[in-house]
Amino acid sequence: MSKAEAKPENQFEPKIIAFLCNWCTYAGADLAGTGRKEYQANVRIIKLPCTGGIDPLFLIKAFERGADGILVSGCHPGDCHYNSGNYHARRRWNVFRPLLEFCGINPDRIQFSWISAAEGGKWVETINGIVDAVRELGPFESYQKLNTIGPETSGGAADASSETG
Amino acid sequence: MIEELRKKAEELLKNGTVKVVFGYGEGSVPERTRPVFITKPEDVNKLTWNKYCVYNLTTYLKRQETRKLGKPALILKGCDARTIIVLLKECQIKREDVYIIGVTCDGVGDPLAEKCKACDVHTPLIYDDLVGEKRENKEVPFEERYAELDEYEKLEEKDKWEFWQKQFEKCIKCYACSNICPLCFCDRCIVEKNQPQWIDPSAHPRGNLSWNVTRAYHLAGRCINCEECQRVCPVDIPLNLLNKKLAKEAEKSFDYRPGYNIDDELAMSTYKEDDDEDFFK
Amino acid sequence: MSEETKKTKIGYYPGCAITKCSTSEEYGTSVLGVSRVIGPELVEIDDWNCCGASSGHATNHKLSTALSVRNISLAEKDGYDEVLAPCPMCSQRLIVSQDDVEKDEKLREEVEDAIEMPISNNVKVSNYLEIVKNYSMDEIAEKQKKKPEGLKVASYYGCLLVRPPKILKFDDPEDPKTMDEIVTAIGAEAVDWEFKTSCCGGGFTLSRTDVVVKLTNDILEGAADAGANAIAVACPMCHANLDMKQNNIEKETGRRFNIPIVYISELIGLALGLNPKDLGMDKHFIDTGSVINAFSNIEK
Amino acid sequence: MSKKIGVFVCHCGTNISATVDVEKVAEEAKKNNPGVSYTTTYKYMCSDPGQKLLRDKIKEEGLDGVVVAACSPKMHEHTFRNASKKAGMNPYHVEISNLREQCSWVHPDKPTGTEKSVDLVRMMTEKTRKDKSLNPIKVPVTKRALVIGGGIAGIQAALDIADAGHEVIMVEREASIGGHMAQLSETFPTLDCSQCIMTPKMVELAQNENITLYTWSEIEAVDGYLGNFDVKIRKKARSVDLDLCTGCSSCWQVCPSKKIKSEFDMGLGKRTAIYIPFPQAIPSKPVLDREHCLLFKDARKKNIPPNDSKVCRKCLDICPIAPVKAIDYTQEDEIITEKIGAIVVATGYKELDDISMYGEYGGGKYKDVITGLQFERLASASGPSEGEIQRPSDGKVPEIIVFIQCVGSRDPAKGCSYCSKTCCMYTAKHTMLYKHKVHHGHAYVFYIDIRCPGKGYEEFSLRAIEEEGATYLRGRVSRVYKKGDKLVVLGADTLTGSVVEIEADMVVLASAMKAQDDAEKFAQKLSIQYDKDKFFSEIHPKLKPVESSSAGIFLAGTCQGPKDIPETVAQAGAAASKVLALLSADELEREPVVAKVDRLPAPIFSTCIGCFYCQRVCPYGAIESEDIKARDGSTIKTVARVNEGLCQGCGLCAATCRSKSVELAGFNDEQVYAEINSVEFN
Repeated sequence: MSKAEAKPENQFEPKIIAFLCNWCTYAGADLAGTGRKEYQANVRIIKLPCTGGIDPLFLIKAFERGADGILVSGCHPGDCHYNSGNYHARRRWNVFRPLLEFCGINPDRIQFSWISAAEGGKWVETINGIVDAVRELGPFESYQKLNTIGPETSGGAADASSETG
Repeated sequence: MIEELRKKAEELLKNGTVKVVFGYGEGSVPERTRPVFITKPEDVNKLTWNKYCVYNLTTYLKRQETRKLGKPALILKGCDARTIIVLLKECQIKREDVYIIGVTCDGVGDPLAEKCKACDVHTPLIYDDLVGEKRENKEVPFEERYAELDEYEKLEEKDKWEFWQKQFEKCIKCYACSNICPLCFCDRCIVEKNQPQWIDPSAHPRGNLSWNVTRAYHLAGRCINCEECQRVCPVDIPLNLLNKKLAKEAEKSFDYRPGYNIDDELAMSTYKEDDDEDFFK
Repeated sequence: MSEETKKTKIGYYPGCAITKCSTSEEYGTSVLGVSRVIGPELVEIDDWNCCGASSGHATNHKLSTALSVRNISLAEKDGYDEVLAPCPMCSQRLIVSQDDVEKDEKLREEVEDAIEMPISNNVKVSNYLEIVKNYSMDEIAEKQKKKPEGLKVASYYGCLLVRPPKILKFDDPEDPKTMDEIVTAIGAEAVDWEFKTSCCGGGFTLSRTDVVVKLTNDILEGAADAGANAIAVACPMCHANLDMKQNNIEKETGRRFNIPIVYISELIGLALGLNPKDLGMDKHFIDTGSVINAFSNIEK
Repeated sequence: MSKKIGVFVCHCGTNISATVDVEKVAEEAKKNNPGVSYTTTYKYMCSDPGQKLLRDKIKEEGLDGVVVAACSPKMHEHTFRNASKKAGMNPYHVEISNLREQCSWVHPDKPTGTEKSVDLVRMMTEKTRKDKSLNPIKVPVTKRALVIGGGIAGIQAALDIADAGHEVIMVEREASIGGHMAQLSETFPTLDCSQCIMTPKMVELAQNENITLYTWSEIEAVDGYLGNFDVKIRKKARSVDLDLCTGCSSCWQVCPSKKIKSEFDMGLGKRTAIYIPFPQAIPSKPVLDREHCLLFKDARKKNIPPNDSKVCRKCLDICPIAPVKAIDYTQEDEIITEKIGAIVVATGYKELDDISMYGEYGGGKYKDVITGLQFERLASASGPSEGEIQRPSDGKVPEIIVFIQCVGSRDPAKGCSYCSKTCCMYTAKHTMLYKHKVHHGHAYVFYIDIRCPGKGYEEFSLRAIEEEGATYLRGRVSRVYKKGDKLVVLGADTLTGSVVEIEADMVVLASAMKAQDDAEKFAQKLSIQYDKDKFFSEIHPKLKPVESSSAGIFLAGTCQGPKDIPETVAQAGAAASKVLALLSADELEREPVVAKVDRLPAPIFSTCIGCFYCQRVCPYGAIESEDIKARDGSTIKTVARVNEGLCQGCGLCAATCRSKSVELAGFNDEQVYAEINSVEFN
């Protein structure tokens, strides 16, 4: 089935940023490609060596920039290339996720998964799942609106890092 | 008790055990106290102790100007003394470099401070000397300790968002919260890092959210609930709610409470293979 | 009531086997008789019911759990934080049920609905050996009036006191020692033997007599070979099998053991100088005279 | 100055270009992006002409950053980085946009795929802008190996490395090398005598000029990293000067303490206080057991130096060496330091000896309930009974013998769920050895499964049953108890559904291989990981079976998990070959993807505040503490520092650091920030 063909007019297309570990989930996404498994095109991948290297600031920044949803995915527990990176990551999300939820951010906008290098199928399901879920929630306007209200700033996030010459 | 404190301070200064005593002195009005730094034995009469001694004096351990005074003795309540355990674990002080005059405490503030309502450290867990009659540190049930959060946790997602936006909107990025916090001891706060600028330093709603969330997150598994950040906030953002929420999650998920046991691994620098992962897909 | 004795007031759960006018009445009588001398004070739980053993837990888990737990909730309502169930079938059922409801939130809710009382896990259920060991060892030494001469006792624990070990957490499940310590404390010799926790055949006493005869024969033989002249028990079921089956064994094998089977509470009672009749020692199949006569007054 | 970035979009034949408009991708890459100074598309970027194109354009256009939009970086990142290097550009300025696996193969709709591709290229362009030049880390290599443990694994590894011409230092904590294999009687499935094949290897090792042997020595500390370890070795006081001693045996013959349980004979035989563990010991020179020696006992009691005690000096008196005797009561532990390039850990196992945890089997209670290794000693011609199977209690030859398998293994109730792997085979061997020695005897074996995964193993097991007449009963034993001088074994035969009762003379527990008692502490000393059963962990169970979690430290033999002799020898050979590969180079090159804690000019020195969370989370022990000193030598502040030799580049430290004072090269803060920031949202 081709999602693209079934796409209704003016359907909201959420932007999802996925933070993946190099060894498991990134390779799993590659495997989905090798297997020509079709999935929705809303995801943009940022590759890091390990989920343990993902600072929660990355996620805040992604929302700030306008992401509608975020996926964090790495090796299954016990399979971490660096032995314990994903365990430490899991600790972080154990406190960070409830904090965001407490501040009124829908937990479905920020999802976590373990996807191994062999789970191309699971990658496809996960992406379709989060895209559908976030599409259901609609654009993350409340956060995106923060960019436009309040006093104008000299160095907005959008151009904070771009060099001009 | 005040006499006992003064005597102790005098003794420590006289015999050279410490160079300075961090304590509480009388404030401009009777309902206030202020921190005092006694360096001469003859000044010990400036020390006082009453229910208005709400501050956590351990914050002066991170400041250059007070550090310069030499080895301190600190007058610490049970809650404040928890900070010491965290600071020791995080290599910010050495045990032999501080002298702790623990005071037993039945609660401070008028009305009683929120932090005192579910206190289980009436007698400090770590001290060199104890002033005041020893109290039993009765365990307070989990639910009771975090009862303050209930009404906020119950809010609808939309209402939560609105509540916090209204709060964060007020933030003027004065950083009093992190200045007063004894555990915000970085030389360069993340908000001061400008290459890249993760957190917008201007008082803009976008950066305000990032700042307040990050400040709280950086205290996860560390905050000892002294409520100082909230007390000093000039625009009355209930910051401690965020800290408390994280403390609750850390305790629920990792069975960890900072500042209770020097032998416990710091929650955010360790893991268990069977840590909760229900939220993983 | 002094502060100290108040502390050691314990809810007493007799259960069907040892309550008044039941088959093993002498166990209950001796337990209560002994406690009147050396404490702790035992007060029968008001309105207690079946513990849910036998047919109960073999057929309906929820029912048996509810039956069990109700007794504990009653005890808590009466203000006890510890309950003695001298019959190990009862103590085991009560403890296992406590464990079941602790581990199964749904079951807990169902049971709470059924018994119409809240369940808390604050009540500790103890068997008789625990109670003696935890509360009365010093008192025994203090109030002992008689001492046995030449009495060699094999302490027989059976299965229910120690199993399942993960839940009961009582003594070493392979080589328990508590009863031996009590036996030694009253001055008898605790023989080292091999069958402390072997099965006596339990509930098969009527349906599979052949099996029970074999099993009890092994136990009696083990005790006899180890030189015991009495076997101490703390379970009505063990007592019944060992005491009653000696005649059957003689018919099958021709060997007559004639070993008296006594409750540990009866032994303590004798040591305290209580009247054997009051301890129910005339109610046994195998004559207990040799045990009674082994005790004589301590010369002071 | 802004970078000049070139974007090369690959068609991958039609793999990409069929569903992605590559021309548009190239065009968009340039649009509104002043940094991109050159774009092109090409049929196959990874082909030789494709790589040439890349090289040429880097030179012609003066590019200092490259984005190749092609297949997964796992395929050709290396290829394109190499090509750039050849063109004189630092290879770490090359980034790959994964258009094939992430777009063209999974999004058949061309506009959709193209739009996403444009995004992906922009993300990588922004990252490339922030790329920094990195240079491979070069680590010099000390060409000397350390082998810890002198059992068959250690001996094999040491010989393999030494034969290739490298120096080897072997450290063995017992008085002799040989390990458990020297204790075995015969070996399965060939039944050849263990000592006959083991002792020549021990001699070979002792005579190898490349090998330095330290027996009665232990590892005190291991510092440093791959290629450059500093190893402290504690040479325990032996009370015997190995250079002087000739091993003449006079001393242990006169020693009056003759009733000490022999460890080598698993407590079944006796030894003296000054002793060699077994006749073929290497070195065949004694050690004085100070715990049991009368002289030392007396000295301890009186609290005087041992040399002042006069209770017994027989060994010293009889020592024929002159003018200086070989025995020295005043000897003390000595710590030596060796520089080492690579380490083989071959510390072996310990047999489950606390069989009292199996009270139901009479373990620890009855003398005639023994362990597998004890049976080995009974069956060994050099053992305490000279090879005759005798009951320890009364020396009677057992006529009925019961073997119980899976003792301390496959038993989650006792906290040991793993299979000890060798017990099925050694029990089959035991039944045969028994049958060969006691012809009229009968052996019973209680088993859960018979596991024979090895060449000739299945046949060997069947031989035990079919030819040698052992009765195998599938079921567990519930109890062993004493009846007269017999041991009654109660068990179940689950295949016939019946209860079995055997009156045996002796019971042998097939006790499991366990990790050494101090495995945990030892692992921490070496910063290697261990599993739930305290066996050391290999870094990948399939593809890196001899590598520990620390680079340069390899595992051999049963310290990594239960295994038999052939498997141990094979693993030792594998570990040796890994060591040889390391020692073959003068310098090691490592990917520069490592973390770094910032350093700044005074008075800040570093933004690191020294909370050492990074040290706590680092899986490799790569974070050290550094004192920043003032001129007068006083410490200004203590901060973290990354040891590049140990860092594996996971970035855990960077994400843990609250002040972001640690960054990971190749994935530094600015790079990640640029990537996040460059995602275009509408």
